[in-house]
Formats: sequence, structure tokens, C-alpha cells
Amino acid sequence: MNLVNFAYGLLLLLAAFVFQTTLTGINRKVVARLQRRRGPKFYQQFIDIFKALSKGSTTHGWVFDFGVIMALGGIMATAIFIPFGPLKAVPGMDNIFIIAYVLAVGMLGMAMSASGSGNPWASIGVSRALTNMLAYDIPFMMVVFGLIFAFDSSSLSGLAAIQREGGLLGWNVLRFPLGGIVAMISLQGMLGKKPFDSFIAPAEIASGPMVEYGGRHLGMLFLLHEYSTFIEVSLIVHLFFGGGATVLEFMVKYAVIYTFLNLVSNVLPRFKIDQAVTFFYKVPLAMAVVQTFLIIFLGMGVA
Amino acid sequence: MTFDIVVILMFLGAFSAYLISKASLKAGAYATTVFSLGALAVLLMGRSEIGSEFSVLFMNFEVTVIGWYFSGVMVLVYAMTSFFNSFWMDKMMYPGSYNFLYLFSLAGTLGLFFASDLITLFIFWEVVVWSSTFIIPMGKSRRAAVVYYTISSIGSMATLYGIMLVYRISGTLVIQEAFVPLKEDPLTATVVFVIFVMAGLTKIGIFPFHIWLPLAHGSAPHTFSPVLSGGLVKMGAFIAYMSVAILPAYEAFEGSLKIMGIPLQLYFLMILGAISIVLGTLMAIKQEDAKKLIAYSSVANGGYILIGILMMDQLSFAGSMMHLFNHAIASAAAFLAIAVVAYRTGTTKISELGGMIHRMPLTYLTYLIAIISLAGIPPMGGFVSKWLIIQGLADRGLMFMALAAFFGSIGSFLYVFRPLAAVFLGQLKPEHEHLKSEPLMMKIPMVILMVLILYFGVLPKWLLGIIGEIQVAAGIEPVMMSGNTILAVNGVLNTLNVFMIFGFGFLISLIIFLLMQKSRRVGLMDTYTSAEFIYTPELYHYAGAFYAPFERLYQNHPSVEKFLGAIAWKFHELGTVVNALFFSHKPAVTVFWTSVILVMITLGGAGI
Amino acid sequence: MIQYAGIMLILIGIYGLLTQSNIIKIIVSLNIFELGLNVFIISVGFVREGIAPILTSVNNHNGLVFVDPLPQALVLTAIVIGLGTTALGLAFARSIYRQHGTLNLDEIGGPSNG
Amino acid sequence: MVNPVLLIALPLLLAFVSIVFKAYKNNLLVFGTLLNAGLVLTLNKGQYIIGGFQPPFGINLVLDDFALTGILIINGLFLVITLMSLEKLEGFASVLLVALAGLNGLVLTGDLFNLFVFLEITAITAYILSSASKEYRYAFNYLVLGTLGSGLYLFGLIVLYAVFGTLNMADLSVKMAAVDASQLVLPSLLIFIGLAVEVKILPFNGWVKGVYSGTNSLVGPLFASVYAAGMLFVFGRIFAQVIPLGTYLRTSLVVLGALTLLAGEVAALSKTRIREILLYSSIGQSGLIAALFLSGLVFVAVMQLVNNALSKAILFTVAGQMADSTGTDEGEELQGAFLEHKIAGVGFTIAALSLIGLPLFYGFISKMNLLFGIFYSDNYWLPVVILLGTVIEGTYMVRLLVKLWTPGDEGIVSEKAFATERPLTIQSSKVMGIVVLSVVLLIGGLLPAVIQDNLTDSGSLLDEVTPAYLFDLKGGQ
Amino acid sequence: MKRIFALVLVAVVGILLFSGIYSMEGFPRYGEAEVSERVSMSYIDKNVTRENQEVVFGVSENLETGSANIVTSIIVNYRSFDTLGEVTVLFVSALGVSLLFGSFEGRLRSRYKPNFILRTGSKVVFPLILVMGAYIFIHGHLSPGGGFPGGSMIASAILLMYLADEDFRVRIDDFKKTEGIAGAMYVLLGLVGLMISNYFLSNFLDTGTVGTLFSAGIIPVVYVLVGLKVGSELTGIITDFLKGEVE
Repeated sequence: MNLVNFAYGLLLLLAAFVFQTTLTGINRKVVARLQRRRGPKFYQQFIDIFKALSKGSTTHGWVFDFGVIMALGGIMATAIFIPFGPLKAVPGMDNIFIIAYVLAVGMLGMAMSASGSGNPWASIGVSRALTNMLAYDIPFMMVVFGLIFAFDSSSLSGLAAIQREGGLLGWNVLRFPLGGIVAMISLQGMLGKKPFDSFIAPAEIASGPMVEYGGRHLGMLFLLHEYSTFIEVSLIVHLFFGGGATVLEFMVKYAVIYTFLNLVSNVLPRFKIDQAVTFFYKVPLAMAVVQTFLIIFLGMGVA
Repeated sequence: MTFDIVVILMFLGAFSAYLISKASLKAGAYATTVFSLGALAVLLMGRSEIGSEFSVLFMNFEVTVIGWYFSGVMVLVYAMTSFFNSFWMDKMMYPGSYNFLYLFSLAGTLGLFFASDLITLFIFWEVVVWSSTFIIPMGKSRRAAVVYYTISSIGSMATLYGIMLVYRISGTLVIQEAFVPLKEDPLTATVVFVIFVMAGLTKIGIFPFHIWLPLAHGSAPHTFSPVLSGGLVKMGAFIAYMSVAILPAYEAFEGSLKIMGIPLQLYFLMILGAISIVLGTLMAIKQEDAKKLIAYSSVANGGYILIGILMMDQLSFAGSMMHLFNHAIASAAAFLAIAVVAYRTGTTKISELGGMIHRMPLTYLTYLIAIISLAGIPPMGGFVSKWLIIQGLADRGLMFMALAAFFGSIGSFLYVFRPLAAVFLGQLKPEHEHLKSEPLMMKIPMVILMVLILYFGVLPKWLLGIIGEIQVAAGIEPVMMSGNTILAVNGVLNTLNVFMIFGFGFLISLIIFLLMQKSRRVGLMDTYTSAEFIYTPELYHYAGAFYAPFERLYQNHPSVEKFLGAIAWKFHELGTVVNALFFSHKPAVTVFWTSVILVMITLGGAGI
Repeated sequence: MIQYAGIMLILIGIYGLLTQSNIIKIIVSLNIFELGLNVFIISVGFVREGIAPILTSVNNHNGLVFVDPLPQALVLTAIVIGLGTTALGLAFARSIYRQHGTLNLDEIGGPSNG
Repeated sequence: MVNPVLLIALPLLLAFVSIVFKAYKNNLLVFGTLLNAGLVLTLNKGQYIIGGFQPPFGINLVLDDFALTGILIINGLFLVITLMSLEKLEGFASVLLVALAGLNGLVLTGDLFNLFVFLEITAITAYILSSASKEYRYAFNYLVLGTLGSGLYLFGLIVLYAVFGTLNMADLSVKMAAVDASQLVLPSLLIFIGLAVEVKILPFNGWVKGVYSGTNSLVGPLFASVYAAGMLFVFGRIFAQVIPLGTYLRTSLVVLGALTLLAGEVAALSKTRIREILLYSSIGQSGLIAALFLSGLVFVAVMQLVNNALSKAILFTVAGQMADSTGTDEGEELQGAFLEHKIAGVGFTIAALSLIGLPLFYGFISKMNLLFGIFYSDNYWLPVVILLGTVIEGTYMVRLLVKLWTPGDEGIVSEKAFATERPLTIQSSKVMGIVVLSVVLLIGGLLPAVIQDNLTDSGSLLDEVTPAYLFDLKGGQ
Repeated sequence: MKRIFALVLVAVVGILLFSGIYSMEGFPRYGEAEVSERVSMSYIDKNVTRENQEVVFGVSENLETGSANIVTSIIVNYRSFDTLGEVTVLFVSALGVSLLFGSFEGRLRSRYKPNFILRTGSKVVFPLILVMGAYIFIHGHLSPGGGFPGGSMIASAILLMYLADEDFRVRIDDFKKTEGIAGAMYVLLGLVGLMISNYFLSNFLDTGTVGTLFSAGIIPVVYVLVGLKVGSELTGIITDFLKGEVE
């Protein structure tokens, strides 16, 4: 670790931000078209973020501020761990479990900040968000566990490289189709897209955890959202779609998956929170267990 | 020579603490601190004397690395908690006895960890059990003490049977030698292993022996809960370690059916550990009392520790050993934080509290760091240990344990967040408006624990070094480290880097925050209320049934408590039956039974 | 045969103890039991054609066939002991009658099973 | 050289004298117990013949290690208990003197019929003492069962006499050993039942509940420790040393003992009154000790017996005193009773813990040794029963202790305000006695050699049956 | 139902007792006891401490026990300790009875008044019974009888007086004192034996010639004491039982 790594990391952060925010803007456009609207400009998302950041805001005490800082800091740190295609800010730090757990720092920070506002709606939102997390994360981790066992590596880039050796058919989504499906469903949950968006959807209780935020707090939360989307989608790209030998390859895969999920999201209704849990434990978890079982005990798809 | 002095001194210290308490309660409480800190100092200084042997009365001791490590953890927890003792002296029924039993149980644990023969081990085991049994009822529940004692003694009696069996077979009680002949006899080894490990299971609180944990931890005196959860539970881990490492289970069960390379016997125990994780997590999520919640989290964490110990490998075992330490200090810190709250407010019920952060920020910080570590989030110590355990599980492909571990990890976010949100955050109740901040003596241990949690999360090298020694002593490959990087076969972890990147991200975030326009400070009640006008903070606080939608999913779960309660009731009924059948004021009843027995035995005798 | 009679008396005593709930009858049963026992003890020492173990001017030396004197000595002790317990039992019976107004154990409550 | 017959004759003499000089009978009692306790310390082992006629023709007293331990326990505890509860003597001083003589005779005698006589003497004093509770129906029940039991004992004895022609224990044991044990099932069983009534083995112990549950602070400890010890010593003498049991009978009787242990503990678990809990615990312990004797493990049985006697003396004294001074011994009503009586409470606790067999107390040493003993006799099921019994025993004892120490309802922090309001008084004499007994338990637990050596000291009978495997806690292995 | 069940149970017990006893090897058939193989043979031959010898009534001297009544010799010499115990049993029972009724006053009265014959006759018979009782316990070593029958007879005389006279009351304390003193004397006698010949209750007196009144060493002495003791004990028991309901 030296200053170069940090600079590299900063660069990656910027790149990720620009890439993901642009993609969000584009997607808003795509979705609008789907709904026969014109939709905002593709850089509208940048405008939103910067506008929010520059506005005045209210605060409810130091936890409220500290939580936001911690949340964004944690998520940014996580984003630094994610290889951007072949690019890595810090070598050897893309361990999947590290990422999964560091990700939680951001979650915790945001939850803390929300509850710190003293608004019970925010707390309810947090409780839903956490419940949702308990639902989607376990099938996902289960599949990842299978992958790690299969390839004896828990490094994102390592796993991606192994897939690329087998060409298109080496992609995990094809080797382990069940796992792939589970991962996609879980990703939908992670991103808070329909049908699993009850904790954050604007139509639900006062926008959930975000209810008290405005100005720079909200702007930072927007940033946080972009970064977490980046992290989560990247995870899937690396784990199941062979990652990217080049930055471009990575960006293309990323964009396709993200758009696909967005489209899916827009045609689905919304689960209640307990329905989401039940669903995740009935279908994806079962599939994940079957997939892992197949990998571990039968060696299926492990080459 | 250092260690025998420690053991003897602690017993004498217990008595002197009692006597000092007779003169002055506060002084007695400080005596517990002085003695336990002294023991800690001696332990740390005596590291070079590991391997020394000594005898006291008829008991024999040998200081092994693992014993030293465990006793260090234990003494640390005791020492830190003892700072709190003085604040409860005037509220306790038997303050002198409390101080006495406090140090007495500590002395017992030291003796236990240093024991070199099985009887000594058992003696101290029981000493700890009974001395702690009498502290628990000074808190909120008498039943807790009884349940605690019963479950503990089920375990210890099973172990006693095991000890006797081993002695019968091998003719020696020396721990290192007694199990040797068992390697040739897998069947007996299985029996010994199962009954021996039972004590460990009861103490760690593994399903189905977990029921005492929430009861006892949740209702023990506030100053004893940290010790119970952080310290005494680890005795079980020690027994589990002994049954796996010293037996040694993997060699003895070489010939038995294996699942993923794990002998069936151990696999079965791992399943129990996995169940404990899931169950502890689910139950913790629905608790309304902060102490009970942390107690259930101890059940879950006990599951991790057990699984790790049973693996006996390079990664999970190391993770488990480290988790033992991390959980000890984190759970102690969490309990201490709750104790501060209880000291100031007099309650530990989540729904009766709120907004404590505005009155005791340091306590909040302690709790925050503790739960981050408990949930295994970087950069705290708990992350490193959980990472090691999960990497080990992935290496072996133990998918069901891993499933439980994931569930426990994610679930822990849910339950640790709940007190955070409802006790420390949210609306401050008007009656708590004028609470004072935590006293200085309470701040000291909390700060120390916070620093330790963070330190071992960032720089675990020293700790893992000791664990490596333990692993070498147990005859397995030690965990590898290069610089600050932990090298696992299927992944690497550089904790310092994680911390630095985290700090970097935090810095950027902070810069962004500071660069932007300043915010206006508003009151807690000044929030978005969906156009309602609300003036009562009590009602404007989300605390009860925090995860209601999720809790609803398993509200009708089958309960081990009920099942065991039914068994206990059956015993009770049986007693009544015995009473009614054989005891009467009429001689005829007994004459009848006498005739029956006479007939039965003579008839049986005639048949032979 | 007097020995069988002894055992029969023992059995009758036991039967009485089993079936009777009146205290006096229980004491009587007990006495029957003891009586049977004493008869049995005596019978154990009986020698056919044997004479009582007392030297008199007629049976004047120890070379004669005596019945076993030891059981007789034992029985004497047993009788006295039986007398003692009977006396005490009757005293209890009177106390019970004073306390409960009845001698029937069925009518007197037993220890509670609570 | 002191003849042990004095231990029987002197109390008897004092008893006779005491009804002549009625006014001094309490003093005579104290004098007698003190004298006896003093005499015990001066005894020499050996065989003492009475009347000058050699056994098997005459009666002899056998003073071996076994009997010495027995009379040491009996006289020592008798002294302590009497001194503790002098105010409860009422008219019982003469009876107690006779009881003392009877118990000593019981343990010392070497003749089976003489044993029957002493059994009756002891039993009759017990009937009288049990009427101290004014519950005559229970005393009557005891009387009937006791008489029936000793009748059956006599029955069995006479059958043996008819076959072997002797009443002397040593003589009989030699003669019986020469005969096929299956021939002797009936007389052995009759003798067993006879003693089992007094030893409190299920199902011959129907009297125990009524009698023990109403005892006061004098009678309770006397029954539960001194009488129980005496009867168990006799039981051990007969079944471990005199009557050879065949495999079948031994197994069935051991099973009966084990069942008694379990049933006693289970029944105690279902009780809430302190004396009832303790009485069932006594039943359980008797079953255990009897099972040990029947298994031939004399030494460990004696250890456990000593432990039980010492513990029960304390427990019943406190429980009886509670009932005497507050009018109830319902655990619920006596919450926090030890708040004001800490020393007695600590004594009670030590006794209870020792009874359970927790370390640092003598009970642990005895429990360890008995387990080792059983394991070395290759019996693997009995320890399971014993350990299960221990768990149950621990449960109800801890439940009781917790209640007596820390008052308060569930969910509320224990506070003085919840303590019982009944006026519990414990005299200083009792407290002193309790302290003495608890110190003995503690010394036995920490320095087992002190008690152990006294039990094994240069002995005859005991040493022979003391197995070589005996776990020497001094060495640790 | 209960009775039938009890009957069946008792019948089974009976069958087992019978079969158990009579199937034992070596259990003598009725009337076939082998006295010579029992310890009793030595009691008959009086050769426990001495060589086998001829014992002839009125001739043999200075035997180990001088009693012509062999049963008595067993009771008071060979197994005298039993007798001490036996006396104690009676003593303690009497004590128990008096404890139970100790607080009572007055006397129970029979529903039937004693008639004239009883009243008068008893006065005549009373001294005769006393004398007879005394005779029996003094001659215990020569003829059937002894301390216990003799004592009982004395007590029966008192009982007769109770029956005959409604207002008859004995001075219970005197009887108690007699009882206590007699008992104490018995024990002291034993202790004297212990001092003289090192055996408790040993026969330290000259045993004389078999068949004469002043023979058999301590036997007559013991029997006198026992007789007095039993007589006063039984009297005490009778008196206690007849005590009234007033407390």
C-alpha cells in the first residue's frame, strides 16, 4: 500500500461514479421510453446529485451526520476493492467475503444515521431494509460459497479469470445455471428494484430510511446509491459473467446486465417485506442449496 | 512459579475481597478490580513460563498455551467488568458475597484452564458452576439460576462419566495420557467423546442446551452478565477443544463414516452448532430485552466457535480461537454498555429506552464498536475471525454450516442494530432528559475494550501468533501470516489495508461532507410526520416489535424451552406418582408393596 | 404340623395388615404375625421325642435328648419385645383416637400430595 | 483399655438413673453423650466378648474399622445434635439415652439376634421420638411397618439358624459362604426387607414421609443423620460382610437401591416444603448407599454415608428450626430466610452442596471415590443412575437455596423487601453446631486425607474390603 | 375386591414362603432338628469355656453356669446381653407410653362396677399372686419361668386391684424408681462383672451345685432385678393406660 494505490483508488472511484451515474441516466431514459415517456436527459442524474449536494439541509445531531459520512465512506472503500474490469486499485484485496462484509459498513452507517434522525418512519424503513437483506443475501452467499469451493479461490478477479479461460461456456452463469438465476434474483433484491423494493420505494412509508434527508445528506446518499449499485452489479459480472479482460468488455457486460435488471424491475409488481423473505427462502435459497450441493458433492460444472 | 501463585492468590483474593467488603463495600469492589488486573498482569508477564507444572493440595496443574490463552481472555473480561462492580454495591443483596464469588469463579476458571489432570479439571469446572450459580439469582430471576445449574450439571455429570470411563480404560487421569488408548477403540472413543463434549455444549449454550443462556445472561446482575457471556461461556469452548484436540477425535474416528472429510460424530456436532447459529439469530431478533438479545447472540456466536473448533484445521480453528477472544471482549463491551444504561435508567427493556446517545455518547460508541465486531463487520476484530471461519468452511465445502454462518452473519445485522436504534438512537424520553453521563470508572473499561476490539481488527498479528502456537501444540498447521496479510489457501486478507482503504473512503466522504453547505441543527421532534402534530417523544419512537413482519414468519416456532420444560414437568409428575404410590399413612400400602417385592424377587430367583 | 401353622399365622397376620384399616385390628394382625413367628421359631428347635431343656431330678443329666433350648430363649425375648411394641402401638391408638375421633385409618387423612 | 460395651452400658445406666432422678435427666443426657463421645476416642479395635463366653456361643462386640467409623459418626453427631437442640428435649432425655445405647449396640454387635434386639430398641425409641410431632398416625404407621420389618428380619434369621445352627455373624458368614447362594435367596431377602424398612429403601419406606416431614430441629437431624447412619451401618455390615449374595439377588437388590435413589430424587423434585424435599433426598441417599454396600463397595459407601450424615444433620436442623420458629417450612413462605441468618445459611449451603457432591466439600471426595469404585467393579449402568440422581438433586437443592437466599418474584431484582416476614430465630447453640459440622465438611473436602485416614486407619475388616483401586486424591492419579 | 386381591397375594406369598423354606438344603423337617450341630449343644453340655463334661442334676459343681434350666442359662448367662436389651425394650416402651399419657390425670372408669366377689376375692388373691410371682423369678434357674413371667404376675396382681377397686391408684413414682433402680443395678452388675473378670455381665459369682437354690451365680440376682423391673414397668404401663382424659 502506498500513495499510488490511493491515487489509483481515487481514480477508480471517479470512473465508477461517472460510469454508473451515466448508466443510471441512460436507464431512466430507456425506462421512460418503455413507458412511452420522453424521459429526462441522460445526465439528469448528475444534475440531481450535485444539486442536492449544494443545497442547504437540516441535521438531527452528530450521529445523523456521522452515519452518512460513515455510510458513504464505507461504500466508497468497498468500491475501491472492486476490480474495474482488469483494473485493481489494491492488488489482493478483492476477496469476496471482504467485499460482502465491508459493504455492510455502509449499510450500517446509513441505518444508524436514519435512526439517529429520531423519525420512526426512518427506523421502520431500516428494519425493512435489513429484513430484505437477510432475505436476498443468504441465497447469494450460498451460491458464492459453491463457487469458492469449486475453484478454490475467493478472489473476484481470480474467479473471473478462471471463467474466461473456458470462453463463453466457461461463464459461471452457464456452468451453474441455477446459481446464475439465484444471483440475478438476489441482485434484484440488493439493488432494491422491484419486486423487492418495498423498503425504499417512494410509495411506501415516507420513502423508508431516506425520509429525513435533504441537501448534502441526500446528495451523499445519492452518491452512495450509485456506488452500491456499482459494487453489486460488478460482483455479478465478475462472479458469473467472466468479468472483463478489458475495461470495455467489463463495461458492456455491466451495462447489459444493469439494463436488463431495470427492465425486469419495471414490469413487476412489489412484494410486501414478509412476502419477499418467504419468496427468497422458498425459491432462490432452495435453488442455491441444490446448486451448491451439485457442486460440492457431484462436482457438476467444475470442469 | 508464577502461575501457582496466581491460582492461589486468586482464591485468597476472593476471601480478602469479602473481608474488605465487610469494612467498605466500595473498597471490596475495587479489590476485585485490583486482583483481576493483577492476575492479568501476571499472566501477560508469565508468557515465557508456559509449560510449567505445579500442584496445590491434591490438584495438579500444567500451563499450556491454550490454557494460557483462555485464561488471558477470561481474566481480561473479568478485569474489565470488575470496574463496574462498585456501582452496584449498594443495590446488591449480598455485596460482600458477590465480590467473593466474583473472584472465586475467576480463580475457578484459572484452575480449570491450567488443570493437568481430569479430576482437577472437573473440580474447577464445578467450582465455577456453583460459584456462578449463586451470583445469578441476585439479579432478576431465581429460575435462571436453577436452569443454569441444571443444564450445567447435566453436562458436567456427563463429563464426569466420561472421565471415569477414560480412567477405567487408561488407568491414568493425566490429560495428555488418559485418552491415548482410545485411539484404538473407535466405539468407546465415540462414547467418551459424546459424553465428554456434552459439558462443553452445555456451557457454550449449543442447541438444545442453549435455554439457560438467555435466562441467565439476561437476568443476572448487570455486572455479571458480561462475565457470563464474555467469559464463562468460553469454558465450554475449552472442553470442546479438549475433546477434539486431546482425544484426538480425528485420529480416533479415522475409520468412521465421513462427510466432506469430517467424521460423522463431529459432523453431527457441527450440525448442532449450525442449528445454534440459526436459532440464536432468530431468537435474538425477536427479543424485547437488550440483555436477552445479546445473550441469544452469544448462542449464535457459540455455534461459530464450536464449528471452528471441531474443524481442527488451519483456518476455521484459528478463526474460532480468535472469535472466542473477539466475542468475549465484544460481548462484554456490549453488556457493559447496556449495564451503563441500566445503571442510569434502571431498565434494559428496549421499548422503555431511546435516545441514550444524547446522554451517554461514549457508551453509544462502545456499543457501536462492540456490535460491529459481533456482526463481523470490518475493521473490527470480529470480522477477521468470521472471515477465517468462513474461508475454512469454503475450503472444506461444508455447505450447511456455511449456510448457517451466512444466516448468522446477516441476521446479526438485524439484531445488533435493534438496540442501537431503539436504545441509543431515536427519541429521548422526557424522563431521561436529565440523566447524567457515565461515571469515569465506567468509561475506563469501555475505552480499553473499544481500543482492543479495533486493534485486533486491524493488527491481529500478535493474537494470531499465539493462536498459531496453539495450533502447533494441537498438531495442526498454524495459520499463516505474512506481514499483516493472513494467507488462506483460498484467499488473502490484509487487515491493515482494509482499514486504510476504509479510512481513505471515510476521508473522502468527510471531505465531501465538509465542502458542502453547513446544515442547520434541528430538534429530534422536528421531523417529517406525515402532517401529523406529535408532541410526545415516547410515542414517536419505533422500538417494540422492531422486525414485526419478519418475526411473524416464525412466531409459531417449536420451542426447545417448552419441550425441556415438559420433560421437567414429567419428572415432577413422576415424583408425585412416586409419592402417591408408595407413601401413605396406612401401613397396608407398604405391606402390599413389600409382599409384591417379596413375590417378584423370589419368583425371579426360582426361575434362575 | 405346628410349623405350618406358624407360617399360616404369619400369612394371616400379613393378610390382616393388608386389608384392615382399623387401628386395633392392625395391632391384632401384627400380634398374630408375631405369634406365628414365635410358633415358627419354637418349631425350628423341636426334636421328636425330645424333652424340655430343664435338668430335673428325673431328667438329670445332659446326655438326654433335649429339644433345642436356644429358640426358646429367643422366643422369650421376642415375646417381650412384641409386648413392648404392642403397648406402644396401643398407646398410639389411643392418642390417634383422641386426635381424630376415630380408629379407622381410612377416615383419617393421610399426608398431602401437594 | 476401654471396653466398647461401656458405650452401650453407660448410657443405659444413665437412662435408668434418669427416671429415678427425673429433675436431672437433661443433665444426665448431656453427660452421657459427652462421656460417650469421649470414650469413642479412647477405643482400641478388637473383638470384645460379653459374659465371658466365646463366640459363636456367647455374644461379642466387633470393633473393627467399620464399627469404629460407625460409632464415631453416631456418637459425635449425637453429641452435636443434642447440644444444638437442648431446648427441644421435652421429656425425651431418657429415651435419647436409650437410643444412643441402642445405636451403639446396633453397630457394635457381632451377633445377629442381638442385632435384632438392638434394632428393636432403636426402632422403639424412634417410634417415640416420631410422636414428638404429635402426628400419631404417622408414628403408628412407622411402628407397624417397623415391627413387621423386624419380624421379617427375625423370620429370615431363624431360617438361617435352622439351617446353620448359629447366630454369630462371623460364624454364619463362613458357613453361608460354603453353600450355594441360590439356596439362600429367601432368608437373605427376608433379612433384606427387614432392614430395608429402617434403611428407607423403596418400597418398604412408606413411613418415612409422614414421620420425617413433621420432625423438629432435634428429631429431624437425629433421624436423618444418626439413625440413618446407624441403620445403614448395620445394613452394610450384614450385606457386605455377613450374608453372601448370589449374583441374581445382588443384582436385583442393587437395582432396587438404584430405583430408590431415582424415585427419591424425583419425588424431592416435585416438593416445595423444605423438610419434604430433604426427606426424599434422604431416601435417595439411602438407596445410593445401600446399592453401594450391596455392590460390595464398603469403603466408598461409608464415605458417602458420612457425607450424608454430616450434611443431613445441618440441613434438618435448619429446616426443623425454621418450622419450629415460623410454623411453616414451605419454601415459598420462607424466601430470603437466610438474610438475617447468614452463618446458618452458609452452613446450610455448604451442607447442600456437599450433599450434591460439589468440589471443595467432602461430598465431592466421596462422590469421586464411589464412582471410581463402581467403575472398577465394572458396573457401567449404576453410575448413570447416580449421576442422573445428582443432577436432579442439584436442581432441587439449588432451587431451594436460591429461594432461601434471594427473595423476589421472577423478573424483579432480588431485594430485602421481598424477604419473609415470619420470625425466624436460630439459637446460637445451633449456629455453633452448624459451624462445626460445616467445617468438618470443608476440611474433608480440602484435605480429604484427614477423614480418609481416619476411615482406613490400620484396620481389619474395612481394609480387607477396601479395594486397591481406591482413588487417592492426594496423588491425583 | 380388595380382600380377594389381598387373599390372592397372601396366597402367593404363602406358596413362595413354603416352597422357599422347604426347598432349602439343610432346613430341618419339623421335629428333625439336629441339635448337636447347633451352638445349643454346648449350652446343654455347658462346655463353652470348659472341656466336654457330664452335667448331672444335683451333683455337678462349679460349672460355667449353674442353672438347671438350660433356657435360663442361655437367657441370663450365654446371651445375657440380649436380656439386657430386652429389658431395655420394655423400659423404653413404658417410657414411651408414659410420655404419651404423661399429661393425663385421673383414671378411666369401666362401664361396669366391680362386683362384690371381685372386690373381696382380689384382696385374698393379691398377696398370693405376689408371692407366686416372686417365687417364679427367684426359681427361674431351676424351673420354668424367670424374671419376665414373675414380673408379669406381679403386674397382673396390680391389674387385678385396678379392676377390683375403682379408686385404686398406685404411686407411679415409686414404681418408676423401683424400675430405674432395678435397671441400674442390672447394668451395674454387668459392670462389676467387667471389672472383676473383664467381661461385661460375666458370671462372677460362685455357681454352686446344679439344682440347688443358691446356685447359678448371678442368675437369681439378675432374675430378681428383672422381675422387679418388669413388674414395675408393666404396672406403669397399666397405670398410664388407665389414666383419664383430663389434661
